[in-house]
Amino acid sequence: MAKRRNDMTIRLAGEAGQGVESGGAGFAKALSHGGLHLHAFAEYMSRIRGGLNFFQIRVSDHPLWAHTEGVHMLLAFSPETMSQYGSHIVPGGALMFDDALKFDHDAITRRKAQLYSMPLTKIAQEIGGNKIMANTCGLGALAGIIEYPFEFVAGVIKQNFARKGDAVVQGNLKVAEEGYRVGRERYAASFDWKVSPLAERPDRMMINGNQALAVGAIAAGCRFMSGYPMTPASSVLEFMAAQARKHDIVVKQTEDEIAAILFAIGAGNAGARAMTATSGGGFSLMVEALGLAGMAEVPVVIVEAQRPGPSTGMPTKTEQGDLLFALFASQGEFPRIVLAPGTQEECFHTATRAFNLAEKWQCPVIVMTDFYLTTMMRLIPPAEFPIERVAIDRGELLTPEQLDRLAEPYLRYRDTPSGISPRAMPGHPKAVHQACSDEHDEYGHFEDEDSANRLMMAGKRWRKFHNIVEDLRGPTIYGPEGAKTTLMGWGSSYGAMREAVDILNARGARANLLHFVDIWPFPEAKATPLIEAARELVAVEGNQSGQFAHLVRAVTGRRPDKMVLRWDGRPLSSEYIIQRLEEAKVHA
Amino acid sequence: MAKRRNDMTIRLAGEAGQGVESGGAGFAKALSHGGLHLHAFAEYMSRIRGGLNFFQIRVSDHPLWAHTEGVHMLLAFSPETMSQYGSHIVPGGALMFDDALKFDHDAITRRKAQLYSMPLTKIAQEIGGNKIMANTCGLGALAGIIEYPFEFVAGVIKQNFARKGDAVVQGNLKVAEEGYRVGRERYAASFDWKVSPLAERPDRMMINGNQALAVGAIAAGCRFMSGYPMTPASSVLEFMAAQARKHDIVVKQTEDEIAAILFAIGAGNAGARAMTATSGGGFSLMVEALGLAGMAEVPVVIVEAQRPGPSTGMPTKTEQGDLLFALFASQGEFPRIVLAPGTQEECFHTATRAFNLAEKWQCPVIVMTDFYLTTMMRLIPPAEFPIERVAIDRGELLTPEQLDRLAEPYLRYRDTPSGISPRAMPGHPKAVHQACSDEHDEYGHFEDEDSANRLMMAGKRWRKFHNIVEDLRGPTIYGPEGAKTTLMGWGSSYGAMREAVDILNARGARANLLHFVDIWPFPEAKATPLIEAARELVAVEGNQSGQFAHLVRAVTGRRPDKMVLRWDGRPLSSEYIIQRLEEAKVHA
Amino acid sequence: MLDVKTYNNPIKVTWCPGCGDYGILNAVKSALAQLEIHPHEVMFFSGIGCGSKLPDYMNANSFTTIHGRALPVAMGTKLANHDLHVICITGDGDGYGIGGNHFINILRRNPDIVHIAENNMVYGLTKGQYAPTSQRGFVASTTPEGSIEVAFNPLTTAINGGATFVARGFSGDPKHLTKLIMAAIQHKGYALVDVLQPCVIYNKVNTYDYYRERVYKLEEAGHDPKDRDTAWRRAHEWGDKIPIGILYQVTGEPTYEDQVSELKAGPVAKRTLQPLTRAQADALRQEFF
Amino acid sequence: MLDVKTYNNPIKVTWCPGCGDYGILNAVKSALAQLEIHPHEVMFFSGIGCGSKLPDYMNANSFTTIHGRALPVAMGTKLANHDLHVICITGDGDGYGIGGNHFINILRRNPDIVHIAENNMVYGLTKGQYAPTSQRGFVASTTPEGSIEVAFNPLTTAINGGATFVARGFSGDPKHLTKLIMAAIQHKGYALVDVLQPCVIYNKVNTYDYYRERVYKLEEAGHDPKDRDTAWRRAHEWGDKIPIGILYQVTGEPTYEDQVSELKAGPVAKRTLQPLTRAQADALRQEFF
Ligand SMILES: Cc1ncc(C[n+]2csc(CCOP(=O)(O)OP(=O)(O)O)c2C)c(N)n1
Ligand SMILES: Cc1ncc(C[n+]2csc(CCOP(=O)(O)OP(=O)(O)O)c2C)c(N)n1
Ligand code: SF4
Ligand code: SF4
Ligand SMILES: [Mg+2]
Ligand SMILES: [Mg+2]
Repeated sequence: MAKRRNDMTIRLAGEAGQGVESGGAGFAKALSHGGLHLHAFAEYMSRIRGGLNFFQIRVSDHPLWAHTEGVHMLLAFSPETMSQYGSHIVPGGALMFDDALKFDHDAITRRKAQLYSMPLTKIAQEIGGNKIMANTCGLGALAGIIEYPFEFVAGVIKQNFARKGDAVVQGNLKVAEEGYRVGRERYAASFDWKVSPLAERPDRMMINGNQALAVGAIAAGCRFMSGYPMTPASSVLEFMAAQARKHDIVVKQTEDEIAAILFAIGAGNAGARAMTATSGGGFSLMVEALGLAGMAEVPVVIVEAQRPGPSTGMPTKTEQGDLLFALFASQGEFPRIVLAPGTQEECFHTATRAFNLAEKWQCPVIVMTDFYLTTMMRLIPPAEFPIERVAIDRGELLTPEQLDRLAEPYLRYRDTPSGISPRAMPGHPKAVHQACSDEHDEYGHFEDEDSANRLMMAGKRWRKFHNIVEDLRGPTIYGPEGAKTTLMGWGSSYGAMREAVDILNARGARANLLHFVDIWPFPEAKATPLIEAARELVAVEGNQSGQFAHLVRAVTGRRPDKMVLRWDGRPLSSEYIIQRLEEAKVHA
Repeated sequence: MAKRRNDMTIRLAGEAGQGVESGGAGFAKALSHGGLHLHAFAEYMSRIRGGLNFFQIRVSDHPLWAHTEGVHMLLAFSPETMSQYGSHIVPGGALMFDDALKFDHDAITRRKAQLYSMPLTKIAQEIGGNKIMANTCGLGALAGIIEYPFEFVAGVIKQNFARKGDAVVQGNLKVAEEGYRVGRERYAASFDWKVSPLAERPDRMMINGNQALAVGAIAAGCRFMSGYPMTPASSVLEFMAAQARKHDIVVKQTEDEIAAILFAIGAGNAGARAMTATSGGGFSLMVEALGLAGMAEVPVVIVEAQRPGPSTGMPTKTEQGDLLFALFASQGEFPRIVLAPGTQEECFHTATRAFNLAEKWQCPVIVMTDFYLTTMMRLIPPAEFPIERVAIDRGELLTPEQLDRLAEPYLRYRDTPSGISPRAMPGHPKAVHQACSDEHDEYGHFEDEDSANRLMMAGKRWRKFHNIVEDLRGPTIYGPEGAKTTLMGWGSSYGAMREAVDILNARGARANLLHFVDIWPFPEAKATPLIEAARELVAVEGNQSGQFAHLVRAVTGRRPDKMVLRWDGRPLSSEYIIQRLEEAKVHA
Repeated sequence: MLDVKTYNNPIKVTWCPGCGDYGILNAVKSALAQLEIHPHEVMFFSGIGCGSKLPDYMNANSFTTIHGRALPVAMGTKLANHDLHVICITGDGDGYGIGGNHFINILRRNPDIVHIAENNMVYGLTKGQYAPTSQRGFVASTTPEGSIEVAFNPLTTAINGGATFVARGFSGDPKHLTKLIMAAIQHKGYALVDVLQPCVIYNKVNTYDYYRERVYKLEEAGHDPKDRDTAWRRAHEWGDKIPIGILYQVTGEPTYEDQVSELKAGPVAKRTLQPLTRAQADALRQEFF
Repeated sequence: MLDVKTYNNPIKVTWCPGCGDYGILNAVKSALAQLEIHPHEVMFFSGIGCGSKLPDYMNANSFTTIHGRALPVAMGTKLANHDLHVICITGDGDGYGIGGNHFINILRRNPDIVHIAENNMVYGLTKGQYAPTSQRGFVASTTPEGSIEVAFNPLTTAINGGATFVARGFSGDPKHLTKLIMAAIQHKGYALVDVLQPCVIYNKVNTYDYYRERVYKLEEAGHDPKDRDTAWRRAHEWGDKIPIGILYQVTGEPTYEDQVSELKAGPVAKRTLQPLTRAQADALRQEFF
């Protein structure tokens, strides 16, 4: 079989604490330095040590949008990885393992995977003097087998171990080199997938969804973040905490999620761009305060990183199961904006838009992500993150100078045609600022009786809701017009849908996709014609009931012809979509 | 103008603390003793003293289902009532007031209402020796003017003041009598509306929605209620507390609503029928625990008494604004049941059904009411509350005897065709009981990794959700088949819709209605044909966006042709519906 | 001193005649006037309840939040703009009951925030249910046989939890209360003023007379507010003698804001927002190479 | 004494090697065995966190609830069926942080519930953020410059709030811990056992060694657990010497369940459900005539 170049998936797998993630990240860096495109994602368990984790790298010479399900090389750090992941190895692929580990070899070979036994610990011990370097050895061997030049591995080792001193660097280098040599010698010939550096090797950023969101928030001038740890949202808070000093952002871990959103609302009302991030369980606790932000018209950005529910559910798995919850959470009716980016680039831009929209419309903005999107990484050109050129639009926030010139008494909730009331930061002598969770008059005083006042204030909020939609975008279209099949999805499924569309079109089965980032208020005018034009409409969602499909039908009346749903905690992939498409019966 | 008999609305209005409600209730009792049918409701402010409150009684010789907007007699205890409520008096109607109060008479007479000035305080002082009896005097005068026999007023005075001693009874009797005499003498001739006792005077219960719900809960064997005060739900907790001793119900006011629902979940899981009651704000705080009940499969009944939102909103007004919130609250997807009774009778039966459904399907059941339904009263034959004959169905709750005979190890989450896992109360030696908020295996142990287990457990819950619908009811139909116009509503709007249908049909404008108590899972099979058959479908809802209409469209595809919505904090009424129907444009 | 009328607004007060909240409103206004704090320099935060309506009756910045949640919203504002004087007004159900977790956490943080609790030992606005501060045995609509819980003691809890200023006032003695509120505002750090506030409608136990017979002033009793153990023991006194005044005060502890490095250059809410510089942007991107 | 294996189940424990939670699990099993409480007679409640997985590793009734909410679910169960022994297992973030309000309220109620808190002074399961019990200055992912809050002291808080039994154990001394847990189970009323539980991954300050050098046993130091003031002062001790053992215990206080009239006739969960009698139904309807 001819060698296949620059198109493979490598998975490192082992127990938590065995260095699966750091090893994987190091190898990914080595590949990236060779100009290759990467997609990486990890799966881990809700425990700190032991169990079963993996880090998976897909490598290619063209941009990648999603992972694929088949694995070409599985580098196994523990025996359990074999029973769990052996079946993921494609025919002809290989399992590499330390010969010190005991495996059920038969099970593997039965699946037509090759078995690459390597003396990793032995080399680490003998050459490096420390068996801790077995991982390094494995990565060296990996490079050897796929014939990826050693210099890139060496470069990363130098970079990563630099602060541990020269001895450590040299030790690891030697171990990696020996691993490289042995791996190549023994198995390079029998292994069909190869990776070689490209001629062009531009710098690209290796970034996941949470990081991209946080970078977007910082770029947008976020000045305040409060949160409470919850997988998979915690790393937003942690990244912001790490960056806080540099960008003068107040970052606060609070006693719970109720306090987290309320701190942010307090800061937002005071004039600081403010956000919080959580997952579904924490969002559940934020629901009452969400309505407060709606009623008091406070700009605040809430990141809702979904994971499979209900309740505690599957903390380290993925799902898109909270959409309808986010749309309707909290008592009563009030303007809110719900956005669901699908890629790292969109995470960045959605974060900056979220702050602008929140301040312009003076309402809560919910950014929905999920475990997969928040943790998966892609290599992306830095130009996609134009941090220094983001537009900052604070809407009708009155400047001190405007306030100085104020002629009439300041009305926090002035009734206006747009529904937007010019906003003063509290603290200016001309504008005493009263905000209120009770129904109120234009000033902000309690007025929870009068029918006419109610109609005015509810009408004002309603107008905002209807006007917001003009600032929102219709779906992204990818693929040929007038396709036979149109995949329709939202949020993190973008990559899998896009790759599925490419595959289908390559097979001649004309397909395209509609991907929604801007979900609520539903961009009806922009979306409906596209939805109606779809010949076979397929809803693709990471949940059990087809929540977005529900929304689309409620608004447009159109029912998808098929549904491709996934709710086993695993991310959608192009393979999954195509397989289900083929199986799918017409949705009853 | 000819006198109109037994068809009028009386409103008592004044400040909180002026005895509006007690006076009104007393007068209602006097009318009820004459065999008349009544509907009564109150409007009050979110304050304890002062402000503007009213208590309104509609009286008739046939059963009543709702209030009407026009007032025939306004008994005013404070000047403000005049400016606020004067416009509610129908032409020819009257405003009665104590001549000691100052009114803007012109404004009233301009509206063609009559002004009945009465020396209430003076009579109270002179005849009764205490001006506190002015209210009694006013009620006497009222009876005199509508020529309702004095004996019924006297009867209630004797009953109500009995425990204050004979002197108080006699004083009030004399004052009422003098009021009666003067009122009749001065104004009976000019007032067109009269009330006389009917021949049949069966005992009827004067009961509001919260009371009917609580009675239903007690009848159903509710053994545990926890709650946190919130208008308009508090009186459920208070009624249960008052009844606790008699029926051995543990009633607990907790530190907040989070604890309230969690106490109930703990009790429900332990085997006691358990409930909690709150309004939207408190329900917001219960959202996380709702998902726990869904995941752990714990039966619990949650009463959600709506009031206008968002946020604190209008605490003592009414709205149906929390429907979609209740349907989708909490992260992830799990079975829940949402029911929305429309009358006191339905409150009673819905409460008993709620407990049965919760135990049968082992899931949370949400009963949605609203301020109007919870506080409005009707006179209802006791046979409508067959407390001693309710069916109690605990579903697959294993008895100790069944458990004694258990052969296999007990599996709390056994996978079954129905999705229901036979339930053991914790405490039996054969059935160690483990419940879990994390995804779990059949035993109840954490299993938040395995894909196959996830599909089994999510599938089991999903089957429950789909099977529940067989126990749910389609809409009530009222009015002629094949009507030109079909009103469609849910919950508390039943009465107003029903009376609107009667009026429309009386006018020859063939109308009927579809009223939903059982909302979720949406009883698609039973409802869709009826919805599709409607010629002109009109959604009638007490909210701004048409939430039930959204749901109906999402499920059936049918969009209502018109919407009659109300969101000014006031209840729907037949007049409002008919007026809007005439104005309503086709819903865009 | 400013004119007290500076803080008046045209809103009609809706409290019952005789309610203890009137005395608190007057004391708050008087304290601000004496300290010459202008309406725009101060911001009030309250929850929901009778007492929480207080900010609505004042001409000053305010945010009436949701039931039980004044403290975290106030914290967010203080951390965004520490130039504002921040005063929280909570009921007892509101601030100590449903808001209990925020209460015990603000104690540990010592922000420069004043917290005035209108402690009527009952739920007023919802018509008379028992509260966490209700005395054991208190009969109310949800406790027809009397409460069977130990009453929540906000003062011992505050002292225990790390508060740097803990006082109790009585709304029947507004002059004394005014002084306490002034001291609380002047204290650098979290300052709790728990106020014995008769609810003339729903609390027939803890009335004006009840308190008038029992309260005594700590400053007249030679109490040393610097000693935590003494203060804690004193804060348990309830019954024939009820202390009012400053129970505990420790000065010199850093406030929360003082310790946040990001606030050294001034309130974050006041920074002009502009895109990062090229250098900053590059540094941020650099994290991902 | 029962065989400790009675409480074993086949579930694989997922704690890190060396985690302090192992010692607690063993102590719990051993205490139950010595007290001859069978798996079906006891019910465990936990929240979410590393420590909260404990009930999953035992053969006994349990309810793993949501993060921070074990106590109120346990209360509901206890009030529905007080025949069950109820034991709550919480983490420090779980039980004292997000669950803080339930904690201060259970103290006032004195149900016959045992509360074992696995206090590792860090958030374990979410990978090492600071916790309310973290020492001031604790550096973690969300506090890169160190925590600037006063650490939450569960023991003083419990004593202050009305707890009738307050103890501290150390998971590095499982024998001593077993005795404390037995005493807690035998105590009639709410009993807190706060356990110093090293998290070997995320807390590099409060390690086994840290504690071994510092802990001393109260019973060996002549401590009198009956005196609340002494106990409260002692509970502040932290630093060179850290007390373990029973800090405070008062007996004879009625439990919450004892005071609920409706429970006099036995657990409500065990009553057979049947429709009300005609007489009862009539009496209920009578309320509305
Ligand atoms: C989440 C939530 N639960 C309940 C309520 C209803 N509620 C309004 S005020 C109040 C309690 C009032 O008592 P307190 O805080 O002591 O204030 P007071 O009225 O006595 O001044 C309650 C329970 C609410 N508004 N929000
Ligand atoms: C409402 C909610 N917020 C956050 C989380 C995420 N979470 C899980 S465990 C945990 C904290 C763990 O710390 P601790 O309670 O101290 O237990 P430990 O893991 O240290 O034993 C958090 C924040 C959650 N599950 N639910
Ligand atoms: S009910 Fe009580 S607290 Fe509320 S306003 Fe009236 S007296 Fe004051
Ligand atoms: S992270 Fe810490 S607390 Fe959690 S299992 Fe590991 S050692 Fe124990
Ligand atoms: Mg109160
Ligand atoms: Mg911990």
